[in-house]
Amino acid sequence: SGGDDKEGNGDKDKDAADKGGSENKTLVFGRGGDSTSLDPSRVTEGETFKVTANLFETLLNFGEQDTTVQPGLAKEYDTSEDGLTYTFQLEEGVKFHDGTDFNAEAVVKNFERWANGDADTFPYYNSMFGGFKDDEDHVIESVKADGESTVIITLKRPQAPFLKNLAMSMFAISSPEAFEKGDDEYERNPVGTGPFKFVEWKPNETITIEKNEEYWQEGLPKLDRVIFQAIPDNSARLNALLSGEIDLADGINPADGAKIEDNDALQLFERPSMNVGYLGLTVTREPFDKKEVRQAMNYAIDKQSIIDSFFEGRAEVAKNAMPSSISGYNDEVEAYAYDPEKAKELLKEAGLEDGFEMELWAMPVPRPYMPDGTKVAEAIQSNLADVGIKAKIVSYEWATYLDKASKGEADAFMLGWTGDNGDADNFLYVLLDEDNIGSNNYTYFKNDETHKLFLEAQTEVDEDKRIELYKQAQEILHEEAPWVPLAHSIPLLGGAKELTGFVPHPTGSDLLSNVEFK
Amino acid sequence: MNKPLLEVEGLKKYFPIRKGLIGKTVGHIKAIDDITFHVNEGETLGIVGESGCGKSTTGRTIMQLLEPTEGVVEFQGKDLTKLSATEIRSVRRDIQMVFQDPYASLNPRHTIGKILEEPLIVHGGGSAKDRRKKVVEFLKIVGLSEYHAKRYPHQFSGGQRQRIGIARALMTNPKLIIADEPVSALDVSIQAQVLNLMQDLQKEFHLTYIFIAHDLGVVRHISDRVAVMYLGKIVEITESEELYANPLHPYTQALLSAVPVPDPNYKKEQIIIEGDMPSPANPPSGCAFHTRCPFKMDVCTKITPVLAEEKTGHSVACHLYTVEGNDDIERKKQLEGSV
Amino acid sequence: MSEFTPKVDGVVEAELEKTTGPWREAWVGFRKSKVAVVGAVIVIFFILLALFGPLVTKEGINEQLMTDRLQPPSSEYWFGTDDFGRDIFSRIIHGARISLSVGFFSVVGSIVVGSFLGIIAGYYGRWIDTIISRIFDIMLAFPSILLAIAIVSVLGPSLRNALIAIAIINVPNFGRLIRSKVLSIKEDEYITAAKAIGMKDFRILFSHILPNSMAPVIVQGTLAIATAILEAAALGFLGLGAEAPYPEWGKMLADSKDYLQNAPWTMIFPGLAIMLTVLGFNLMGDGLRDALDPKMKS
Amino acid sequence: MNERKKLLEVKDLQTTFFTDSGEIPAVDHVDFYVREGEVLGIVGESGCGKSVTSLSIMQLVPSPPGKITGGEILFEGQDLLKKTEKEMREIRGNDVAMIFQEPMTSLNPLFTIGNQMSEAISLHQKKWSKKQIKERATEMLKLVGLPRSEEIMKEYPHQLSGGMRQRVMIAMALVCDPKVLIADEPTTALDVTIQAQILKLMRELNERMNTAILLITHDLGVVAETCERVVVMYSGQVIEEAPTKVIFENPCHPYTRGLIQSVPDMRNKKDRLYSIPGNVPKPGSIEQGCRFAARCESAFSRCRVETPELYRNSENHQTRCFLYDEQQGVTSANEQTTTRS
Amino acid sequence: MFNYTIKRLLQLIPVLLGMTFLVFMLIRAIPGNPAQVILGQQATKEAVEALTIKLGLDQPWYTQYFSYLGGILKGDLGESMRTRLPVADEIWPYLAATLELALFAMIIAVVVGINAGIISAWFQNSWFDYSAMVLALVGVSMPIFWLGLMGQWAFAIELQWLPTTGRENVRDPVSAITNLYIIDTLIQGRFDQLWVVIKHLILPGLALATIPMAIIARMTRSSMLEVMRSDYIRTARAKGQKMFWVVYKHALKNAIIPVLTIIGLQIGLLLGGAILTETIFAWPGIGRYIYDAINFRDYPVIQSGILIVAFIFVMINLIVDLLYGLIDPRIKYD
Ligand SMILES: Nc1ncnc2c1ncn2[C@@H]1O[C@H](COP(=O)(O)OP(=O)(O)OP(=O)(O)O)[C@@H](O)[C@H]1O
Ligand SMILES: Nc1ncnc2c1ncn2[C@@H]1O[C@H](COP(=O)(O)OP(=O)(O)OP(=O)(O)O)[C@@H](O)[C@H]1O
Ligand SMILES: [Mg+2]
Ligand SMILES: [Mg+2]
Repeated sequence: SGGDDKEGNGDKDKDAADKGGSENKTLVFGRGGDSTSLDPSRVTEGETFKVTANLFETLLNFGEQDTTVQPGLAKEYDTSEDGLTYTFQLEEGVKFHDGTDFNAEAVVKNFERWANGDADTFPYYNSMFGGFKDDEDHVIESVKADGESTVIITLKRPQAPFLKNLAMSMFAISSPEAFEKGDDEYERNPVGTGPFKFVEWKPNETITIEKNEEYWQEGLPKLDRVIFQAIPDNSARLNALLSGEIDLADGINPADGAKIEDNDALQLFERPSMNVGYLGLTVTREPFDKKEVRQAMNYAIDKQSIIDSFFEGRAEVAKNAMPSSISGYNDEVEAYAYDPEKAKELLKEAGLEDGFEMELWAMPVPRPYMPDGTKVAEAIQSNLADVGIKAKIVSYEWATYLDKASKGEADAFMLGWTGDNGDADNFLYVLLDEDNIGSNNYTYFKNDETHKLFLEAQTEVDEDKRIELYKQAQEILHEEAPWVPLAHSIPLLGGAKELTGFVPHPTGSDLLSNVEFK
Repeated sequence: MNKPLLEVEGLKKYFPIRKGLIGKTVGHIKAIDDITFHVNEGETLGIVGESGCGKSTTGRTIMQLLEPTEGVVEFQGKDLTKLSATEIRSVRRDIQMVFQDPYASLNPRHTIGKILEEPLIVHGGGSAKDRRKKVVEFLKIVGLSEYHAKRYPHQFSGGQRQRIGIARALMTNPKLIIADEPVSALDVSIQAQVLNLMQDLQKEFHLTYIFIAHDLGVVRHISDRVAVMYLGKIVEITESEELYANPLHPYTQALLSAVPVPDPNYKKEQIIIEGDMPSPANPPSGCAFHTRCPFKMDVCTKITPVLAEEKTGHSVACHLYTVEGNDDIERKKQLEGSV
Repeated sequence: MSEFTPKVDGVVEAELEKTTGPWREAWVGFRKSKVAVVGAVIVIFFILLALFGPLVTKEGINEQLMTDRLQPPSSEYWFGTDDFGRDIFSRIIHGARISLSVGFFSVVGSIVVGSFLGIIAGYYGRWIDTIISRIFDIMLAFPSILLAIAIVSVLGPSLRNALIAIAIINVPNFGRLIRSKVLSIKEDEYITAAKAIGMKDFRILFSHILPNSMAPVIVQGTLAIATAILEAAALGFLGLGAEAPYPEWGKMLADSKDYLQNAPWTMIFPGLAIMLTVLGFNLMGDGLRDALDPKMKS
Repeated sequence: MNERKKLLEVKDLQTTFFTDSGEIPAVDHVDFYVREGEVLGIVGESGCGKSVTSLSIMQLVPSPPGKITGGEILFEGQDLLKKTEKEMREIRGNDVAMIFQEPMTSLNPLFTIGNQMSEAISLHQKKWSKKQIKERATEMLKLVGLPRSEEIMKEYPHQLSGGMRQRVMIAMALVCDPKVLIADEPTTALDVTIQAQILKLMRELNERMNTAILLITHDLGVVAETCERVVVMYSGQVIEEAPTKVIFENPCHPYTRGLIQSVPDMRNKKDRLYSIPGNVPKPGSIEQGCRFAARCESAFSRCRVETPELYRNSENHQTRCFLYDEQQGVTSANEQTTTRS
Repeated sequence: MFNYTIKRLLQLIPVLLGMTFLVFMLIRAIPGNPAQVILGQQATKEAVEALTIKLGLDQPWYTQYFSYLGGILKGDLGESMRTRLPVADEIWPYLAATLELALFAMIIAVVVGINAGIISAWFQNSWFDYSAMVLALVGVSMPIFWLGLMGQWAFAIELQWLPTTGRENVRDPVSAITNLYIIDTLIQGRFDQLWVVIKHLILPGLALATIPMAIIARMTRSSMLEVMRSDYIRTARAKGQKMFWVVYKHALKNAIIPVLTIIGLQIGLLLGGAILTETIFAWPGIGRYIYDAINFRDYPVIQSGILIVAFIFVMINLIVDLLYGLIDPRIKYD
């Protein structure tokens, strides 16, 4: 492993493994939190998927570093003209970790399990497929097996991102044998078809998975074991990486990026950005009900300087509500420049030439899209002061923060979003449509035009047309300026120099089957 | 002398012994158990007895600092046990106390001036100027000077502190002063100063004293009458001359003989009684002294002797002088021989 | 009767000490203890810093100068700069005001509330004592940092709320201290003496019991300021303390945690500032204890 | 009687406390001796240095702040002050034993009586078996008149009354047959009836075992009843020394006289007690002249300037008063006698 | 003694009841819906509503309180809202981790603290006394997280003597039996692992031990000084006893009671109060567990977690009180 491992001096096996370098087949992956469950369909939280992505497989996969749809457990798939019928050709000879066969029947049983659930058991199924079996908005008409290895899914109405949804980690296929024993039991004893098998879970400490010898893809995985270790504190995690106790660490502070780059024993990984960090302006609150004021805010904030200082340059300046990697991104939108004079002018237009006082809500916790909320808030505060806006920084404990913000209690709040499936809908509609007021549309922004565009795009099967719709919407959003989009950050990971084959995925769940130590 | 200033009758003070979950009372410490005596105006009643026999409790119960379990404390014709809290506070201007430990009884954070002024404030004694004048006056009376008023208790010697304690007791012109071992913390040479002062003040202010002590010499010196206590009871009470010349109770006799006399030539017969005083929580049956008494009779273990006048003005509680005890005449004779 | 001059046997003036009250005496004792004086000097230094420091430092402690980020200590920036390019030296000086006020006001708050409850419990006893004591028990059994976190979570994180939370968690400590002090003083002879001259309960409470129970409270209070500063720093570290951009020391530590390796000065100086201040109060508290409370003397 | 050897001799002993508020010469050039089998009394008022003297002999003066700053303590001719701590340990409890004023606090409350007794024995009888030690302890408890000594061995100090505890202390002190027993106010905290028991016990033990006793007290009555010879201390100094009878019949130092007269006598009531004016000065507070001068009715000019020595006014009687200074004393002694009477 | 214990246990009931009530009201006063937190930022409104109802959070508070209380009385600590596991099953590994760390820290603190205090008192005003007491003061004056981070930096990163985080070498994990790893490794005879486990304990243990150690040292010192002045110490010396035994036998036993009280209180504090240390050293302990539960509004975990910590705290104090009785024969419990 990286660094010279000081512990377990008495342990000969491990010493040998360490010295041999290439013989080390155990990866210790340090991360910020523990998983809440190992049944991906039941949770919404990313730490779980980091593990389950390696235990389970989905019918379709994302691309190695993007969110294009690729074959997965389904080696081929076919969409009907009207976008209502999907046919999947499954891989054959695949077995679950418990030895049962993976086949069309198993897929059907998985879908039935989800469709029969409720919103709190399978929250993602609910939000991605519009509800459950008897719900009106439920998109899926039926899931049927056609022989051993063909599955046909029929929809009630076209859903543009349907295939992308299927590639999401939460719709991984589990062994029906295993989950039929009960949902709660299954959470701690996951059985999938993935390259690794579950071994042990020490809560808040480690989750250990080991090589699935029977894995259907030849030669994979390359590692024998992966241990996910929870180290909540970013600095502590970095320390553990530096001392070689862990081989791979995510959530590296931008500030520490250079240090890892300079370290001969380590290498730095950049995760492709699929997020947005923004300053939301609650449009129902004075004076942010005035477009001029919102635009003025956009002019007043020096995004580049913030990115240079607190993202250490490892982010892209945001001008839209979604990152450029997502199809539908409108690059023609002209970003608001950093122009305090212009901001002042706009304020004057709005009748606020003397500026005003406001609360600026700062995130209390680091998130991939916003490594240090309070510091960015401080920088913004200083920017705003330059144009005469007196911002008082306010912070709440995270859950309270979300709760209060979602109730529209904040003047301006910092927040962000990491995409689930790399679809524009998953950004624009979720975050800025009136349907999501009270939930993820914290700004209470409401616009008939965009609403219409979003709904249309949801069912539009023609990719080019969809892109056009989203581009239009982005123009409007830019003009209306419910947000000050700040940055699309590039989350950093650090790893041992010897590590190869590790490709960070934009969704945050990394498949480790190709990883090995040189 | 005419009407007694203070009459105590059948006074009892039991302290409950609590135990268990809810503090159930499982027994009593009979600190004082049915005592009766009186104090005449202008006299000094000495109370002697060994540690823990109930002397202080007696003093405090009379003052109503402790609520008596039973009995009557009649002061100037008023039964103090029946008064309300406010009434008692006003009675306290007439009954004052001097404490054993002069240091502990003075608030270390108050100046002497403040300490002496306090009783006047409490009992509404005139303007601030008058009060200060009176404080100075009394400081001089007890042999201190005006400038002492600004000082704090720890800056005085033991004897001086006790004078302050006495001055405080005098501030309200009381009639009765209960002095609870006022000199036992003092050295002999200082003790003499304080005793002299107390005697002088008594004459000057027509004070009545209840003087509690365990030193028989001191009690003899200052008292007109003496009560001897043993285990919560008065076992003998009489004029002090009479008591020292002619003690009747075996306990008194033993007590007197135990006091060392500062004269190497004086040879006395020593009656050394064995053992310790029993616990007031669990007093012996019958006469409480029978466990240590050299003249123990059968009757002593069964019947509690009552305090009765044996001679004029000389009461004793002992079966040697009761009808029950008279049976054993020989014993009595033997006793007479030995006295 | 003022004529009366007793034959008080020719009093020879004993060597009386100079007119010194117990407080003055304590002060003299305090001055003699080197440790205490060192503590007091540190504390006074920080108090002066808090009062006048901001007048002499660079203006605009919150002014950001991104071009001067994370500068090491130099003649321009004595303690270097932080990640906003702000002068750490000036911020620490301003932070003194925050830390000292949090320490001081939270402790005063707990003393006031704690004394009130403690006196009532100690003096009146019975059921009211039982109730108050049980409440103290409950609060003491509650892990204090968790309690503080919970309170701050309820009120929302801010300096004022951190102060309130710290005050609340310290209430039972003072309450118990006062209660036990009242219980023991209640038995003192001078209280009996006060009762014997016919003094009312209320007056006894305020004129005798309270002043005499103050010494340990002052000692405990000084030490509690030290703890309160640490607690505030801990809350600041958890992001539950002062709001940005206040230069609260604990928050400064938390903010610079990531720079421990590239810019250690950002962590070392606020840490030292906390340690020194707290040390000052602890030293002073120790000295005060020796001076005010001879029984606890070590 | 005078043939008896001097067993313990204190010569020019000085013990000083170095406190924040200055040096306190608590024991200031003190001389006295104890003969074999003798009971010597030291009397004096509170704070005059009695305890410090006795602790100095044992070398148990709390240090800091106390320190023996000069003099000699000869025990059987050897200077104890020159011994090492280890040698002193051999002597403590073995040759010289001590009991203290407070029976309530002088026993360790957390160990049984038996444990504490056995400790005292085993420290000096290293070869003894457990059984022997226990037998000896029980025997000693019986000797000091404690009934049920077997059971008491197993009890804790708080289960005993004050008198019993003081007996245990005495038993513990005598357990190694010491040659000298130092008793520092052994009965002050006890009631008179108990005091009488304890004093009787001590007299008996002195007679039976011929242990020399240094009895420290402030009670003249106790001295009169118990001691052969008396040393009177005042403010850190010995001011008079003589056989008991002599002291009471012919007290020479004005302080001793005052002391004897100020005790209220139980046998006959005086109208008014004699009282010495003023207070006992703290050692070290009077820098010049005789320490008693300020309170002394016979004081004359020299007393306030010069410091008197111990003057021998008869074969076995010494007094620290200029009235007995041979050189100039006679006249002033006469002068004094006239003023007094 | 037995009765006393029963009495004390009965007295615990109102305290613990009050505790549950306090915690219950307090956490519900924190804004934020647990359902929302559990489901996360990405969740839809319906999902949140469904979960709210399922968790019974729509009920009036008293219904919720009494049903929780009813559960407690039946020995049911509830079920974590987040992980859906019974708290009773889930909590032990966390508790064990904290217990192990806290006990390790306390052993260091007690052994070093008591001895430093004794020696300081014995040689009062010596250089040892001064330096020990100044060190102790510095110890209580340091922000613990600062000390922890500095220690991690110095000993784990720069010197590489000790591991930075965690309880074990995750590459060679201890198979948990009791979850107290020292015991587990001993049972299994894995002495190599035992050494690793101890190495992991050292840094967080020391960080945690600093304050109690300092407090214990100071308390021991002042208690010893007081005892050393007492008459029975003089008696022991007058017997000819060696100073060492006078100090360690006669004085220590008498001086230990206030120290025990402090030790009891400190163990209690460490159990629930080690959040910062647990965070910095990634120690999967109960403080962190409850802290996370606060962030997740996982009511049953907060309630039961705090209840258990409080219960242990009062039990430790009860044990300390009972210990007094063993040490001091004058203390009688009845
Ligand atoms: N407040 C109290 N609660 C319980 N018992 C008490 C209380 N006050 C006194 N006693 C008990 O009552 C008995 C008599 O006590 P008291 O103080 O009156 O004795 P005393 O004769 O004054 O003794 P001393 O000479 O020691 O002052 C003692 O056994 C004592 O233990
Ligand atoms: N530990 C100490 N520190 C400072 N001064 C002390 C100490 N111990 C004794 N002294 C001083 O030494 C003087 C003599 O004290 P000592 O205890 O010998 O008096 P004593 O004659 O035994 O009095 P008592 O009758 O009260 O026991 C006192 O005046 C006291 O001030
Ligand atoms: Mg009394
Ligand atoms: Mg003495």
